[in-house]
Amino acid sequence: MIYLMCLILFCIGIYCILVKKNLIKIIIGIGIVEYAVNLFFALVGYRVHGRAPILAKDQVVQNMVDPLPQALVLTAIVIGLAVTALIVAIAMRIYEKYGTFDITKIKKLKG
Amino acid sequence: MGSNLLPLFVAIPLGSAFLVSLLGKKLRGFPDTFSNLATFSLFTLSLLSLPLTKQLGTIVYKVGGWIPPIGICMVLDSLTSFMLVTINLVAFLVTIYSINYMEKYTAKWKFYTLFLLMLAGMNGIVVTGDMFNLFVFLEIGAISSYALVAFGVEQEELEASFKYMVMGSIASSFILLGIALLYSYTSSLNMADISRTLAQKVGGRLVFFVSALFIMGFGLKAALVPFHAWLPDAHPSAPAPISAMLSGVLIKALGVYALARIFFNVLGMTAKTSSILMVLGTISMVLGGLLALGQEDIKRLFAYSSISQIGYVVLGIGMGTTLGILAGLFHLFNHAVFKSLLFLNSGSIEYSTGTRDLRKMGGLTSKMPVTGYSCLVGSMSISGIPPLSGFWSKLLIVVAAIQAKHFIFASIAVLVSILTLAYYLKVQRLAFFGELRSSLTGIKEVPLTMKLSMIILSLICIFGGLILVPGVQKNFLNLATAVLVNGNNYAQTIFGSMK
Amino acid sequence: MNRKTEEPGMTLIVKTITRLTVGLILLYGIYIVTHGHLSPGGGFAGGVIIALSFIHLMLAFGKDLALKKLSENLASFFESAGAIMFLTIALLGFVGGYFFFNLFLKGKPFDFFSAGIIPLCNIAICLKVGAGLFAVFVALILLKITVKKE
Amino acid sequence: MFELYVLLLFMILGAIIAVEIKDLLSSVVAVGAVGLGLSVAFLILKAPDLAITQLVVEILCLIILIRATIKRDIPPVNRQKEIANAIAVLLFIGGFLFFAYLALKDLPPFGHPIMRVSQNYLAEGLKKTGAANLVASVILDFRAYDTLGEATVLFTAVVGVLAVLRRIGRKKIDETIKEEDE
Repeated sequence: MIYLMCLILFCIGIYCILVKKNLIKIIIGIGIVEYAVNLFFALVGYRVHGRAPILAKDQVVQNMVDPLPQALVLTAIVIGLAVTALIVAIAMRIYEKYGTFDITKIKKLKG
Repeated sequence: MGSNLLPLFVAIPLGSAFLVSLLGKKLRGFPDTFSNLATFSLFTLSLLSLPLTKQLGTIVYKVGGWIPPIGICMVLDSLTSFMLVTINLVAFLVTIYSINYMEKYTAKWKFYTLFLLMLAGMNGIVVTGDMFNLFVFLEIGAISSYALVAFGVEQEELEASFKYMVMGSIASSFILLGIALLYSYTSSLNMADISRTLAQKVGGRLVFFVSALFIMGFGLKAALVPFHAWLPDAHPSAPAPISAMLSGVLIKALGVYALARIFFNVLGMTAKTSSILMVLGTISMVLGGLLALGQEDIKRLFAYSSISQIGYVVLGIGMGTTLGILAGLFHLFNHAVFKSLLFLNSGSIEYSTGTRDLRKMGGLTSKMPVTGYSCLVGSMSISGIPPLSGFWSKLLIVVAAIQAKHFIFASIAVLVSILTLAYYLKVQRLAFFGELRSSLTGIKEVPLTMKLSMIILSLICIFGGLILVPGVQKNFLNLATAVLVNGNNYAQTIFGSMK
Repeated sequence: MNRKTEEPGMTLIVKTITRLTVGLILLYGIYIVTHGHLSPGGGFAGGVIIALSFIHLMLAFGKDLALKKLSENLASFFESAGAIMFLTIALLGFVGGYFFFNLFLKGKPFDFFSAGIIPLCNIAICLKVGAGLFAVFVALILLKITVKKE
Repeated sequence: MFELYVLLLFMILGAIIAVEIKDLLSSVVAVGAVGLGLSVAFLILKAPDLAITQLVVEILCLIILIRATIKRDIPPVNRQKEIANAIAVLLFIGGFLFFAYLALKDLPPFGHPIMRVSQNYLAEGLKKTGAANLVASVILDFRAYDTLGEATVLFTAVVGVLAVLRRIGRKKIDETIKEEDE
């Protein structure tokens, strides 16, 4: 079950986000989760013995992989990049203010 | 011609956001005037959409001219225009308020750019008829709100924003995973098409799993109780106009609307999901109320109260009966109005006195009459004092619960309403009545535009009950309710109106 | 990266290699963008590559030289301009009757000038992405971390 | 599809290393390896567009993350507090995977997608849009509205980063702030 392996990757990311107490580790966890979801989309669109969905001249092609999930993953990758950039910026500002990445030492808010 | 209205709901805020970021740095007054113009035109357009949906029924707009399962479509039905009116009304009043309030912060043009992008995200979510498109616009709304929460770049704000962002990212990935599973199962992304395909299949386990993913994902966005931890930090940390937007409409557009649309119209509402939603709603109601009671920070108190009120909305919608949904939607509208009013009040207090701590206030009404009385109206409305708007929607929720024989939920709703009254009385007593503190004798009432939007919002609170007058109710609420009640007809309506 | 040597940037070897490669990277990025409708790639990947070429320059030679080639204000101008261009293409579709209507001539398939709005969109996205990511990177580099230990 | 399984195993291992290793810089490098593995996986799955994009995005992410971690004195993480939390999360994950396993049985088997809608793209994509790259025809013509959203997300993030990195957020009373601090 290749889908299940992909979901295991997803769960490792979730575990990292929820358990680790370091800002950078949490960001890494978010990255892993994004990878897993993107991979899942690509797996969903794969077709056995399929070809890449790019046409060439003078060629009849029947068996192509699904182009739609690929388009969606492209969008999802960009969204992931945007999230990463913003969250790193915030983490760096937090480091600037507190002098640490350790979440247990960053507790101005009561929760 | 009428259907060309639809893309404008996204194109106007996007275009103005780009223009503000391009020109706003050089021209001083440009961001203010232009953003207000944009939100005003959006508000007018959303009002225009109301009679349009009444006349023409559901309007489907094919983006790029591609027929829906192939391309993306935008859908304008009554629920959509109801949400559009709510969102753009609050957004317009909040931009008026921001003209003066945001003088305290630097880089006003960045604020307006992010604000308009957030608005574009919310309008996009409401207007779209495509699963993945919903996700994309949800991310626009969410990412701009992450940045706006941290707009003050102080310690608490950055920390709250980080927490919000981590929770939001988890929610987004759950939602995206759910969409991937649904795509693989039905081979379609169009909501109507998915709903049509699901109706033909019998695959209980997958739909169940996807429902669980969506409840977790959108529940996080809506801050229902097991997933609420980010809200009490994020909402108070943002600048007051943004708190008003976040609590007033963002959690509803991203969370409640998306939940309602997906469960009623796409996946189909079952007894199981209905009871899950009702239980979650009730827990949110009680816990939010209890936690609010202990707060000393005025904005934190309002934030917990938001959780509690969202619980009411979800309880109402989760019941799935006609009256329940109607009451839920009505309460959604009312809450958008009075919660933004209350957050704007707290912003005014902070603007004048420089504190958010209730223990340091007192007797503010004598110095700031407009803020004081509008806050009184908002507080009484949210706690359900007749004849203000909040009373009617809460009454309807309780009646609907009794009608559906959920007596426990009904009695809890009544009790929480009393709880609500208790903590709002606390706000009134500590902040506005009593003796004026000596340290606060120098304060002044806030500038004109801030007063203006607070006055308008409190007027809506006072006369909000009039929405239940039969003529208005029929056009505004009943049609929107019908979209959800007849959820299973969604696919037929969409494909029917395309021909 | 905030090294205070007399000459900003890295060693001579890195600089020489950078001088040789940076043009190629830029060119490759432009190729990817303009052939997005024919071969793998497209505006987004190309835009990131172009941004990476400037970032490469910045890492090797220090921030002053890279900022001389593309200043922060110019980058944010390009970004907004790209975004507006994309939206304009979308709105131009109204002429054909629909938002995002592909109204230009489709051309002959496999030709360089084909596929209507797709190459134009690619260029708009490339401008936006390249300039935007460069602006982010510059902002992150210029942020002087001054830790206040309490 | 044997190579795909190996690659996924490699990615899972890389992810575990990234999560558990103490040194932050090594952790960032490990997650970079996972990202590059993903890029190769896209290539195997016949998605060259994604492979290119994932590769360049990975490089950019790595640069940004290394920029954030480099030259920071990071104390070793205190492990004892994590255990109770970790057990709860592991329980949740176990349940999640169990239900996922049940649900995944309903999906069409790997390698045989239904492709009801996307059949249209393959059949008519070239004729209707004129683009030989069908992925480009989907993202920029059939679903161009999504791409507008995507570009906006990135725009939002850029403005957000610039807003978050302002040196001064709030004005003091009657204080004017220079342009470059904004």
